[in-house]
Amino acid sequence: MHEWALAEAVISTVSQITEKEQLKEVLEVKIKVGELQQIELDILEFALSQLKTPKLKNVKFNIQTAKAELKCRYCGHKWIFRKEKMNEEIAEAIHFVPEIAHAYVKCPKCGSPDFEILEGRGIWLESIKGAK
Amino acid sequence: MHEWALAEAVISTVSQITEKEQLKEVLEVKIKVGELQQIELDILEFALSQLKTPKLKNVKFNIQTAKAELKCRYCGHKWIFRKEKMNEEIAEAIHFVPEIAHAYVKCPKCGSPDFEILEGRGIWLESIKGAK
Amino acid sequence: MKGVNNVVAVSSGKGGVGKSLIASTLAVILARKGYKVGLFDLDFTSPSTHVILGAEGLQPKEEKGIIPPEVHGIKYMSIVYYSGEHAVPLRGADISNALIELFAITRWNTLDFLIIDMPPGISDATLDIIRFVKKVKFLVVTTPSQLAFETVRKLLDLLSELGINVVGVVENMKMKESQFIKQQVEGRGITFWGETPFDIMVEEAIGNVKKLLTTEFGSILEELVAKNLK
Amino acid sequence: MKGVNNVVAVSSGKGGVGKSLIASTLAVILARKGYKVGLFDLDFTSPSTHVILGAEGLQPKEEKGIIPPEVHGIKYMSIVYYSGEHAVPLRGADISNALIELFAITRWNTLDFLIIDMPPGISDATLDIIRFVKKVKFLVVTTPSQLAFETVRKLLDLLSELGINVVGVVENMKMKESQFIKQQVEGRGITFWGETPFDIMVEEAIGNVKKLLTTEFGSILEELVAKNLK
Ligand SMILES: Nc1ncnc2c1ncn2[C@@H]1O[C@H](COP(=O)(O)OP(=O)(O)O)[C@@H](O)[C@H]1O
Ligand SMILES: Nc1ncnc2c1ncn2[C@@H]1O[C@H](COP(=O)(O)OP(=O)(O)O)[C@@H](O)[C@H]1O
Ligand SMILES: [Mg+2]
Ligand SMILES: [Mg+2]
Ligand SMILES: [Mg+2]
Ligand SMILES: [Mg+2]
Ligand code: NI
Ligand code: NI
Ligand SMILES: [Zn+2]
Ligand SMILES: [Zn+2]
Repeated sequence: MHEWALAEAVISTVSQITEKEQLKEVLEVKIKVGELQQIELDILEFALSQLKTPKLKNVKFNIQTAKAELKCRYCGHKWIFRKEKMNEEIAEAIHFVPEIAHAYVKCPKCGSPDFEILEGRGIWLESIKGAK
Repeated sequence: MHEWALAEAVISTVSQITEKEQLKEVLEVKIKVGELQQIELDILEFALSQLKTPKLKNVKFNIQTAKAELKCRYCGHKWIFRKEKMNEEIAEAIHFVPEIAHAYVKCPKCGSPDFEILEGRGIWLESIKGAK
Repeated sequence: MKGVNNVVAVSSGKGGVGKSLIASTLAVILARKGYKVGLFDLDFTSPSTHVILGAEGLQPKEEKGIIPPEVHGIKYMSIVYYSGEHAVPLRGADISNALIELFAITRWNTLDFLIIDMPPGISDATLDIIRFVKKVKFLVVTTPSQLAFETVRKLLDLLSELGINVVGVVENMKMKESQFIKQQVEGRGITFWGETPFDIMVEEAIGNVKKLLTTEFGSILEELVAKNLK
Repeated sequence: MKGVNNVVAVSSGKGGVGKSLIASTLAVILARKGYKVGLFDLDFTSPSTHVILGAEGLQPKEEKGIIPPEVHGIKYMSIVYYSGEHAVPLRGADISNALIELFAITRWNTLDFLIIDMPPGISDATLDIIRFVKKVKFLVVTTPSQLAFETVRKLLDLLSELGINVVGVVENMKMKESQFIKQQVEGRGITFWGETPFDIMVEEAIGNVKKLLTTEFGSILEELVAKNLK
């Protein structure tokens, strides 16, 4: 349920940008959610709707998911992280701190924990549309 | 004069690529040299010419320089590194280990040593042209 | 972090000088004085505070974020809740991302003091704490050894140069009379908190906080806190 | 690195256990036995070996690369040649880049042993040594303390899992009889090199290599080397 905290972080970033760009109103916010962290989309969406500020009253939240692509620094192999292979406790740990993956996930080709998360780590803002 | 060691590293990388791509001959190697490290271009060029392997006998080394652009992680300010502002000993240290810049260079706006080297750190291979 | 009044990063640059021991004991001492205290172990690749506190079987609650469990009257957060018995090999960029994530999701609510146990080295965690926690104050730990002070000196000079608040320096594992560290610290215009002794009883008190407070180390640290931290 | 026969990374995960002291003393001991030895201080943000060796006023020569200066019969490389008295705050990615640069430009020529003094933490330097130096062997240092072994245990398990050669474990700063570390190490099928004592004479011998070798610590390490490293 820490999706609320993540939603708060998104709203706070949107507010900062709104101020910096001097927007009167925000119309659309595109959010990407990486599969590594397995964020619950309906809770996230609900939290976002509850946390709307006045400038966000007509906003459309456009949430997309991105596959978690990992790349081994040791052997160069690239692969897609699949949560189905994880036990529940580990999946939960990665849910809170995606970097914890380095304690449990190994390169399927060479066994190294020294991989890079190319895309799909957590939650990030893709774009904002607004009116000045 | 450690330009020789740098040239060796370039030649060794080129050889690896040549093998991987199964090239019969390498025709052009584009090298970028970042201004942070202040590599001496004529020595580098001489070293490269001396270290040519048979597959490199007709190669043209195309060496370009790139300004060293730094970006402060603390305040976001971007600036171009200028060696004229450094005393000789410090410039020499950065010449050998570009990261040593973090011991001596500070963000001109906020004074932080926590900056990123966006481009122009050392020496890197831009591209290779060859014949199969 | 809005409700958090004081953030104290227990730091050194050097490893093994007693940062984790002092951070943990300091947190417990402040909690016993009646302050609301949090302890955050930021040494992600070699966390120790859970061993010192004997904090086992704890799990944070989820409630619109993460609520740190209470142990010995302090709100306590560590990556071991998630990594357990496993090594967590993290590159600097991962340490930075994990730090940002944990700061974003942890709900400390109101605290008088948030004590941060810093990793050794002058690297991502230190730079990020400086970057994100504008009100941070450093409590710097050294030992009498030249080897420790070689790095501590550099850290102190860097922090002064950056204009960051250093609340004081503790000289830990003191074994024999000497003024060298005190003079070096005060010569830089920084408060020398004092000395905590090398105390063989500490090792037996690891995991037992009550015992730790009754060691010579514990009681002297308590005096230093009473004298220096207001 | 082609002419380098053995690469030994003195590592721990934990700080302050004596990695730098053991790496430096080990290098000197091997050089005195007639081996060609290099010592590379990879603890970029808190280097210590130059203080232990009393290596002052040295500068590497440039000759189609960097030739490490000789001190006490060993070829010695450290970032302090370039950073001097200054703190070097480096993020992990910078540590990684500096490490690659220094490996590329340093000319060790032929060596029987290259000893690497590793930083604490299980982070960029450790991962890069594993990545780039395929023939590396780890000599792991711990103290008798639960706090040190908490991290060392995780490092040993990680290294086994990765199939990396651990030449042995040294239990440093031993103060009283106990078998715990020995049992833990041997239970993992790893060679327990033995114990080096906590020795108050060490501090006075910092910077004076001859004196260091005559301390109890120095002579016992010499025995351990003779027994274990062939
Ligand atoms: N005052 C002291 N007396 C005796 N042992 C101590 C003292 N302070 C720390 N230690 C011991 O020294 C080691 C390092 O302490 P630790 O708090 O883990 O340091 P750091 O966090 O700086 O790495 C531990 O084994 C700890 O029990
Ligand atoms: N066997 C020993 N006896 C006494 N002091 C020691 C011993 N080993 C290390 N020390 C001291 O402990 C401190 C940490 O040693 P150091 O080699 O810097 O550890 P690390 O490199 O693991 O951080 C130093 O002050 C050093 O002088
Ligand atoms: Mg610690
Ligand atoms: Mg800790
Ligand atoms: Mg060391
Ligand atoms: Mg060192
Ligand atoms: Ni959640
Ligand atoms: Ni040069
Ligand atoms: Zn791999
Ligand atoms: Zn800045």
